[in-house]
Amino acid sequence: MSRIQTAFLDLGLMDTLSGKDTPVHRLDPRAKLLTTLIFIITVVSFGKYEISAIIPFFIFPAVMMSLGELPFYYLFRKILIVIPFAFMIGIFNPLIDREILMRIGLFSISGGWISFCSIMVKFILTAGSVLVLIACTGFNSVCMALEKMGAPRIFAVQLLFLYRYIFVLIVEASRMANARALRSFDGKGKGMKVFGYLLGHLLLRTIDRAQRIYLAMLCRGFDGEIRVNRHLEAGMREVIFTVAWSAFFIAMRVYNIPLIAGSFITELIL
Amino acid sequence: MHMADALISPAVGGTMWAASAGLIAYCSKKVRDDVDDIKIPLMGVVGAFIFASQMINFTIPGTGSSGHLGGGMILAILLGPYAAFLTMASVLTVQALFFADGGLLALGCNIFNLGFFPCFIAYPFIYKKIAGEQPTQQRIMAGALAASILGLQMGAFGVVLETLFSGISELHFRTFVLLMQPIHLAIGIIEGLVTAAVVTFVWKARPEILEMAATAKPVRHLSLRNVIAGLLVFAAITGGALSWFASANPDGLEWAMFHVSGKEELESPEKGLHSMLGAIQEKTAFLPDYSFKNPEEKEGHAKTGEGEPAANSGEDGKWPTVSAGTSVSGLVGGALVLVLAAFIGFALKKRS
Amino acid sequence: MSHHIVEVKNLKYTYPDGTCALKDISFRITHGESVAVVGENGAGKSTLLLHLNGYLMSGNGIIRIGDYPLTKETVKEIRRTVGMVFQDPDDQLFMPTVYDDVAFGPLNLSLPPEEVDSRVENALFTVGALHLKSRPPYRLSGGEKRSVSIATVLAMSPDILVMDEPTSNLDPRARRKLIELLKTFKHTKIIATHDLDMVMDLCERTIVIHKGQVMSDGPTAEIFMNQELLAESHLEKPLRMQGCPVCGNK
Amino acid sequence: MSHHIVEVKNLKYTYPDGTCALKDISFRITHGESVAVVGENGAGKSTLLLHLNGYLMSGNGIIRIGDYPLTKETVKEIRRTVGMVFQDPDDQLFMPTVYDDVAFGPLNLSLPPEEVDSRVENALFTVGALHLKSRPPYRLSGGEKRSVSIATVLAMSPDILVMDEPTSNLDPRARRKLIELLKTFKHTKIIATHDLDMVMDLCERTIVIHKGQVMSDGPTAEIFMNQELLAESHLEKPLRMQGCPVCGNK
Ligand SMILES: Nc1ncnc2c1ncn2[C@@H]1O[C@H](COP(=O)(O)OP(=O)(O)OP(=O)(O)O)[C@@H](O)[C@H]1O
Ligand SMILES: Nc1ncnc2c1ncn2[C@@H]1O[C@H](COP(=O)(O)OP(=O)(O)OP(=O)(O)O)[C@@H](O)[C@H]1O
Ligand SMILES: [Mg+2]
Ligand SMILES: [Mg+2]
Repeated sequence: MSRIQTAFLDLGLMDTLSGKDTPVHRLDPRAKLLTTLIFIITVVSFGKYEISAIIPFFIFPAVMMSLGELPFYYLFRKILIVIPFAFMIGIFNPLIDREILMRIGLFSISGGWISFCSIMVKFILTAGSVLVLIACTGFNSVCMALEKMGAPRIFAVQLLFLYRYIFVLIVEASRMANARALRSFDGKGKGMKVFGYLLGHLLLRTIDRAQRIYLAMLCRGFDGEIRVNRHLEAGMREVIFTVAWSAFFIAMRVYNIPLIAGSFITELIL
Repeated sequence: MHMADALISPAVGGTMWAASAGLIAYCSKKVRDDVDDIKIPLMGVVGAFIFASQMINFTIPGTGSSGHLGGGMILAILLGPYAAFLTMASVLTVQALFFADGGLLALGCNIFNLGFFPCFIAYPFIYKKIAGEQPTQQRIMAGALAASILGLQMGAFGVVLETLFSGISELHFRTFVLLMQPIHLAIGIIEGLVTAAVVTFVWKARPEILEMAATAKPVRHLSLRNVIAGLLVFAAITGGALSWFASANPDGLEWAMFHVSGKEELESPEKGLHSMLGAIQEKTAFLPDYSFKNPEEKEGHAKTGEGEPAANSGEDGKWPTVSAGTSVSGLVGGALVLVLAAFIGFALKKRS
Repeated sequence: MSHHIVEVKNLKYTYPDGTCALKDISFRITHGESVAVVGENGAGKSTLLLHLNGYLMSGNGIIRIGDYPLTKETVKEIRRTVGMVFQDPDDQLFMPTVYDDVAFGPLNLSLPPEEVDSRVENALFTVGALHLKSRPPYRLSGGEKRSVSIATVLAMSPDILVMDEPTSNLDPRARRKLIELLKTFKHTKIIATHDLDMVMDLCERTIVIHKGQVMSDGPTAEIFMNQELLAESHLEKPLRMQGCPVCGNK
Repeated sequence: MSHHIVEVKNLKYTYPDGTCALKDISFRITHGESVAVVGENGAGKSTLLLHLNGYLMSGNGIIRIGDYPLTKETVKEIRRTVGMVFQDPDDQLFMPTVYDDVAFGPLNLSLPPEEVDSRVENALFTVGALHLKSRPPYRLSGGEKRSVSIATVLAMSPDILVMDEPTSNLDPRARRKLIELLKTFKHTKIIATHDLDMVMDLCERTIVIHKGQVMSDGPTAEIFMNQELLAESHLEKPLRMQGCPVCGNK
């Protein structure tokens, strides 16, 4: 299965997930967007040697995932696909920062390993929360939310167009890639030059398409302004959702609950 | 080279968000004022094109590995800088949201690195200058190549600075630069060649498409002076944010210096190192005042910070007890909470 | 009242690159007529249709829609009167959901929200696609997309429907359903197509275009009986008139 | 010699997103046969064709082309044997000139330059497009593009021709020319299409696919007489068999 098909399926599946009807899906997109942003900022604000204090933050994606009926393994696999960059940067930490910060029995653990783990945990949390956001909100709603929250309309509209035509163009592009693959042998014919021609053709077709779309818009009275007959309604539910989660995040940021709980337990045992 | 949320600090992320949001607002206004309505569908569809094209690979000669089109430069050539910047921003937004490729907070950094440099520096001052008013195939080739390489070099440098200022990675400035720039030189050359190939193809097939972009009026308005002024304003904002950040953490600037200049030079005075290591903890704290943090936790961290050089000199008697205690508690508690989180998720699922 | 009259007189058009697409086109279509525009690939059909809503304008020739000649001043008014359905529904469905898409036109007319809403519902009901309201267009099948794209145009309550190859890429049942749907419309219809069997079902009149000129204009049945004319303009009798190869009927 | 046999046994395919496109497909096509694959939109025709040249591979089911089962090892050999023509010629023509495009495949086979040259000339001559040699493909008409896209496949001298909806978007004459052209080929032909009239002219055998399964497989004439079968799979009798609406023949 080629990469392009996989990407298409990914988009399609995320889009399907966002079409579900669960309490989480029904929330106003602005509430979810804002909460996710606060979530990410609090997670990222933790010190680089902190791991245990971050753990309670897993509760948020876990709750969203189960209430939104999202498939855990699928989202987790998606995170694994993009982890390499963070891994590559993070893996230098254990090499450089060899100062021993912690000993458990015979094992001594350097600061580098701790900060590396911290990066990975943060990565999983932040990347995961974004995927959860899209899977339980949908891209179009996120765009609407962005616009309502002050993003320039032209930018939001542009995002909508982009998203809409990804579905069309990926099919076109994959057919072209397919046609090329069937007449290429031993890796011949897949070089940069042919790639340039291929993209050039695709681009010409794309521009022609843009012209036709513009015409279709003109025919329906387009005057440079895109209007949408839709209003988002944020009620008490949304306010409670946002405020409660934010309070939770900040509380978790201030108090290291695992540490408190852990010392309580270890004290009990010892 | 998409930055991830996990690698940046809130201050850096926030600053770059502000910068990118400002640029988006500015470009939106510019595109709005442009009489040419067709730009609206064109931007969206060409953005989708960039996205789709990134999914097709080609074989990089002699290596067997494969590459794809990055986008910023070709967008600038096709759409002009303002529309191209907006389009690049949307492409990156979709990538961030759907493929978790670059996070939500890091989006500002990515838009700036991959959008600003190619559209507002490399395109007007490199590509336009080389390709000129009456482009030839050679000029387009040279211009696209030079502009792509430069754009990516600046973008890569942006990644380096943002990472260092965030202080999450231990990489030294020099190592990091030596790592990033050559890799992105290679990527830039390939990107440049592909961009040139596509642009010359379009130029030969339908020259009017490129003329449309080249003669669109916004390009002329983009003077070096404006760009420099913009950069200065941005630097002032960044500086402001960072100094706010530094003043809340007295050692912050010192710490930044330490990171940028590499460890060795500042290592000699033991005191300096201590305070710096201590500062690292505070630096990355969300709320800059200690009182917000659990005193016990702070205690533990501060101790480890101080204890470290002591360990080197052989007196490792005191700290492990305290630290191990807290660490073990942390681990036990962490595991507990993790189980709890999983349980909550599971229970909710069962019910619904 | 001559509201739904379409009149084209001595229309010429040359593309900026020098291709002369229309040489001299004249015809007059009256209220409620259903007219097919046929001709070989590259004959100029699409170019002609693009003139009818003022997307292309040339100094040469006159176009009248209803009471007005088509000029820079009247073009906005005329675009409300003439609804255009494109060959590829993907070009026409550009908004995030079917509802938004159908509402796009009425909103641009600055109608009040309730009016927009009722128009959207009506248009979708007419084409039998009300249940698709909140679906994104990329999730629709070919036939569904086609119906919705017609609804987007109907919501503008045009007096004249212009369609460019509406049956391409549909499977036989979807094609049949579309033809039945179009039969129920009382609008003036102008359809450019290669599907001559559909022409027989839908249009009483046919205009044959050949190399940018009107080669013939008359009742559909007559034109399809004229073997020479068809041959010259790269056409064939509709398949149903070609006789069944199994039973040998002619 | 069983060189041009195509055998599919219990083929199943589910797209990674869970869409079950092929449920259980089995058939056997022998040398020189010309077979139509028909069925409604989304029935699984294109998915099936993509299996025949190994673009899609699933662990489930067996495909044999000629003497070999299709596996990772034989796929390269098999792609030379099976030539695929896409629905939209624009997907297939991506080089700067027609010549380059037709030469693309043979060059990738590392043939000597003279051999490539003669193959290109031959293929273009066969489809009657030799005069287009040095034209860029994006400047061609729809019918011309189609001929060239067939030439690109012929230049690989395949033994089996696989085509996905070859007649879409052609004007009647271009369609007729294509049918005549395909009639002259002695290759094994597998054609997925909605154009049932072309099926009558070209294919002695038809496979009806419905929701990923073979619903019927037999002589074309028989299948088109089976009204129930057609209705269930969203098909109709070929137009020519539907009787002439003018003279009322049935
Ligand atoms: N944008 C354009 N620039 C230059 N020439 C064009 C353009 N569009 C069409 N033409 C040319 O104008 C002529 C008429 O084209 P048109 O698209 O109107 O034909 P058509 O009758 O619609 O054909 P088809 O049946 O293939 O749709 C053709 O020769 C075509 O090549
Ligand atoms: N890349 C894909 N990912 C997921 N599902 C797909 C993909 N391609 C096709 N499908 C689904 O598989 C089924 C079969 O599709 P296929 O394209 O084979 O149908 P088809 O018979 O060729 O239809 P058409 O007549 O419209 O060309 C459909 O339900 C379709 O939605
Ligand atoms: Mg046309
Ligand atoms: Mg198909």
